[in-house]
Amino acid sequence: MSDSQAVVPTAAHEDIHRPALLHHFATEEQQRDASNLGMWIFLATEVMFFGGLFCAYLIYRHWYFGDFGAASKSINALLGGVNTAVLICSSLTVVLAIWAAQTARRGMMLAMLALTMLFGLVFLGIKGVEYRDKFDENHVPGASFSFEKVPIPSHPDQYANPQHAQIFFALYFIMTGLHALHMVVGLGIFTWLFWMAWKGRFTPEYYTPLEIGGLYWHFVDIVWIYLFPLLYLIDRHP
Amino acid sequence: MATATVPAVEREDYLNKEYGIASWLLTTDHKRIALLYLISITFFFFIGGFFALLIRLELLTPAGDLVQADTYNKLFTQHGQVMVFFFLIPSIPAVLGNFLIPLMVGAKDLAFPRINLLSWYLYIIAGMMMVHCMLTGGVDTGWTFYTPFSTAFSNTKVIEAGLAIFVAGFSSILTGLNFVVTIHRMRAPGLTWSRLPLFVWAHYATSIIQILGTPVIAITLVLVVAERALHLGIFDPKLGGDPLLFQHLFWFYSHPAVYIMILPSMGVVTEIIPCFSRKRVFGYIFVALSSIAIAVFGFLVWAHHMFVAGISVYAALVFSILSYAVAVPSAVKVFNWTATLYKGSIHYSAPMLYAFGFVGLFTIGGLTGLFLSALGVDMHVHDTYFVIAHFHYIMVGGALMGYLGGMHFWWPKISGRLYPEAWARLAALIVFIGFNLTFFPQFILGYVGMPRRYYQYPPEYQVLNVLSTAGATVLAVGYLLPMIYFLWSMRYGKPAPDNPWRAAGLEWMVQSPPTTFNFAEQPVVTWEAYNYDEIDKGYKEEPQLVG
Amino acid sequence: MFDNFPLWPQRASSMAGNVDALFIFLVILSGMMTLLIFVSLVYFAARYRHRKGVLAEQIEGSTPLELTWTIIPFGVFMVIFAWGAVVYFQQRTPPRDATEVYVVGKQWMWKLEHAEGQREINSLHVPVGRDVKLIMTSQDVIHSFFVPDFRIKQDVVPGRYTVTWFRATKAGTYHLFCTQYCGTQHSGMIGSIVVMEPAQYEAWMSGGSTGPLSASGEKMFAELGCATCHRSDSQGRGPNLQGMFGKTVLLEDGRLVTADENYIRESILDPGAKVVRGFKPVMPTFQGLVSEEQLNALVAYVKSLTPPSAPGGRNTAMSSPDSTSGQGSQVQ
Amino acid sequence: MHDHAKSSPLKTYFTVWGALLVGTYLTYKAALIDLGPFNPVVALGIATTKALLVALFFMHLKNASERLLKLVVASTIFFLMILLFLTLTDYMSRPWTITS
Repeated sequence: MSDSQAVVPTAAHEDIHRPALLHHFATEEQQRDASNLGMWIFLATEVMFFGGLFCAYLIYRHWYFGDFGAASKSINALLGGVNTAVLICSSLTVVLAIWAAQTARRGMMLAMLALTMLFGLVFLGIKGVEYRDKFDENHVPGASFSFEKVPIPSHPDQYANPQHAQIFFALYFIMTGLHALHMVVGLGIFTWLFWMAWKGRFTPEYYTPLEIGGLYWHFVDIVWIYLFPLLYLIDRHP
Repeated sequence: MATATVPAVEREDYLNKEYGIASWLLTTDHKRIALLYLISITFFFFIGGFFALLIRLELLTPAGDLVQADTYNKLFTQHGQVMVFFFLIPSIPAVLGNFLIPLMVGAKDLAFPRINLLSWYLYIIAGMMMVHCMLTGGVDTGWTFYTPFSTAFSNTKVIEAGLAIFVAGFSSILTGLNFVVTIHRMRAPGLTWSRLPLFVWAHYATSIIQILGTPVIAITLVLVVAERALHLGIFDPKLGGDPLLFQHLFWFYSHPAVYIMILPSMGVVTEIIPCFSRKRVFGYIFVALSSIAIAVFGFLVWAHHMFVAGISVYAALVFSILSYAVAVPSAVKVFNWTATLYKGSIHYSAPMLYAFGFVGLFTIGGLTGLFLSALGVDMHVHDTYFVIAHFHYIMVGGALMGYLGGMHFWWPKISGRLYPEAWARLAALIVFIGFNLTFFPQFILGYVGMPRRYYQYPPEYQVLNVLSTAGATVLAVGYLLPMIYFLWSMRYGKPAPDNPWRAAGLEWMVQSPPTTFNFAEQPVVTWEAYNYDEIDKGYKEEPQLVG
Repeated sequence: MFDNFPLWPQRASSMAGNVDALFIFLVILSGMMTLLIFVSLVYFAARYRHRKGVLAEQIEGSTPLELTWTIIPFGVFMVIFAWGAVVYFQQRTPPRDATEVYVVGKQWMWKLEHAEGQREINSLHVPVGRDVKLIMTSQDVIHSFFVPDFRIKQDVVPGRYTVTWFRATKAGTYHLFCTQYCGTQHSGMIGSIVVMEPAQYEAWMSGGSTGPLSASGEKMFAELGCATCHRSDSQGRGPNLQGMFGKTVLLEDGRLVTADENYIRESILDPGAKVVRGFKPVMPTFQGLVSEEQLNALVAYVKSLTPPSAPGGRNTAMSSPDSTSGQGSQVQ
Repeated sequence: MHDHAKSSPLKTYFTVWGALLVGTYLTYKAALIDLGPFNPVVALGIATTKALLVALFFMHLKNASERLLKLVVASTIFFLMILLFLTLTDYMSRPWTITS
């Protein structure tokens, strides 16, 4: 296994002023590698966190495929698609912000961070519209849930079982809801990053927080890349 | 006796560097955080132990006479929840691991000291939620939260308990994350993977489970809470959900969680046995890799908790055969520990007695696991006292024995004081006897048919239950003793030399107790792990251990 | 040993010996292993205790030894696995002609109904030597049906049937326990299995029946209007149910399913889920309209429908001439 | 992980961005065609490709100087698959569902 071990600090090291270096690390390199690995491992945790939901989804989609199709068809796939594109654009602005930090383009870095947050807000806005539609249609699981006489896409002569459709919507709301929660957390992180960038904390030598925050943002993007076809596009074909 | 001269002038160390509440509650020193954990898990251990005693007292007679049925149900539920989530899972990793891993790898601290503190605060928040839940009515679902009982039928505080465990889970995840990054990134120069103490290997394996398993129980509990609050149908058969899906997701974490409890204990024992045998550990690489193998295989066996739950016969076969796969590395460890003793120079110091106890009890616990993964026998003993006995042999006989052994072994390093050796040996003996008296009768009780979680039982099971309750009383004494003499030693104990056992490992090369940043200068490792031959040759006089 | 100090459960079913044999094998095996480890620990600890001037002899390890104690245990484990699997298989495959008893668990009692119509609460009367198949479901939480002296246990899950079986070999009264925690009175959800000599059993059976379960099922079948579509010819809007039970059914979407108790149950409660090929999904759901007991009666009725050509009428368990033989006899 | 890859990361970033948008469009279009059992296969195939693109190029996994990060990712996927597939061994081999 290849990892970096601590390096014995030399006198030369000690002389350099290193504002971002925490006391218990020997070098910036070590500190940066540690943060990077820490984030990746945290993302591993996140994968398993969503993994439990994907597992439940898989089982019930297998059992209640027709009902899932009917329920999925009632969600606005266009909005979902647009949201996918919005998140992809935000991922691009994140890498551009990091590139700007690497190449000392402060203005561009600030602009890209702001754009990322803007895309994030647009995503949440569209999500809100979707949720409102579902609320209006009484598709929110619970006491007022109603999914009567909705035909199954592949068997139009059959109606979906409302209970099974409710399981779909429960998974839909929990999965997209947790994803949206991650977006909100991401927006918080990026607000902080923007503030750090504004104060000039990032240099071509030190932009670790930007990288770490970026990893998180991209991960949230990847989750959505799977959620989109799994939730919006079941049994869509005519 | 005098292995090292203890300086007359008090040295600065992590304990006396600063005083005051804030210097503890806002500390990022891994050693102070370890002590914060020590105090908090000890608190929960005695709560859980108190519940256990009430359970045993209730079972003294066949009739339900001491407490109400509902109270009894809450007692065993919260005994399980407190002991599993608030004592055993954090015990060795968060106390000994936290204290020792940076020392063992030659680092000044864990990779993320502030996250380490955050993890303790999450634990405390979760613990307070749990205590609040207990004080305001408690929860009666069994620690397993099986649906649909937990989601639709129990009228106790399931949501609060679920959220408490959810939060505690994140504490555990962050500890594991911190360990993995520390072990990968912070090792001293020269400290290659093949020179790493096996304690560190064991914690690395534990961390893998914490990182990859815990999030699954977290999301499962979110689903249980949502199901209970909103009746979504995901786990409710009345609404088309499958209660077995809950069991799959629950055990995906909760089986590997057993290895979160036992692996660190194995790590402790692997430090103690070479030290008191004055020998290199037998088959270093096999012991190291068996830790990883246990962590990985541990994820493949969860549905052996569901053989009679209604899974398909095919799935039962798959999970039964995989369960035996995880038994192999456990057996390898036991054989290697035993072989390490061969031709050693064995000292019967208190930590070693705990280690002997561990190996013996873990052997019995592990072997009875073979009974439970044999489909035909599990059909009979599943959910009986046989299972209770089996997992207490692993978790109490194994994990807790290792924890106590580790506490004794490293207490001089942690506190800078020596505990009274004679008392410690006595306590080890009492624990061993009390434990066996408590839990061995339960194997028989299980095979003759007494189901678990029974508040009253047919009279023919009484004699075995009385034996068990008697043992529990002895066991309680065995657990109280170390707490008393550890506390006593903090004030009256003899000051500990830096290396009272002449043990190998970087943690013994720093002063006792260590300074805040552990090492004055970056250590460089040029020796193999457990180089007891070199250590003992290095001493001119007869190797003499304290105690 | 003593009445209040049993060391071994009674061996009162055909399965008990099989489970005990494996258990005893495991006790001996693990006893030997425990002994080996304990004796080595004690011997090494005594033989190699610290002596002045004697240093430990360093041994780094031995790969052949490591391989030995990896491979041999693995081999032994595979034997245990295979043996355990065989016993499990026997327990999971009830003999075809077993007498059927429908079990419904609820907080906190067992409701049992014989195919012949006798209903019991918290007790089950069975004759010695007859295969009894239990078709079980729960109307609230998960329970578990456990008879220690028979060595059988099976969780009883709401929303579906689980099945277990036994053949009692000794007259007597045996504990029936619920072993899946189910709430306040979990430990009160106990009952007894009364095993009687066949003659006594016949005497017991002759009283108190309201007619076979399948007959009440037939009545419901008519009352609920099932017969208008499920006709005994090929003209109905629903499939002809005669002789359907146990057959493989081709579904509308091309899947094949076995028409077992769970399939009948699902088809009554969620008719659209698995529609037989050639039929339209026109059947309404009976979810919420039938209780678990009524559902059992309907299932028993559908099962009793043999093809018209077969002589002997309804194949209730009562009329099967020799229900102790068949598949069960191989389990000795 | 510095320098050599730095010649024109912008070009890579924009190419990947374009590919991701095209992938999204293809996912949508493919869902409208009846491919039988291959609909979910295609959808997940495209999603996985997109996820890989993000991980390799945006999250710089491709340039990561060491194999450790790749090992973290691979083992995470491995354990996720264990969760999904071992659960499926039960569900795919039992014919019944839940009805009450």
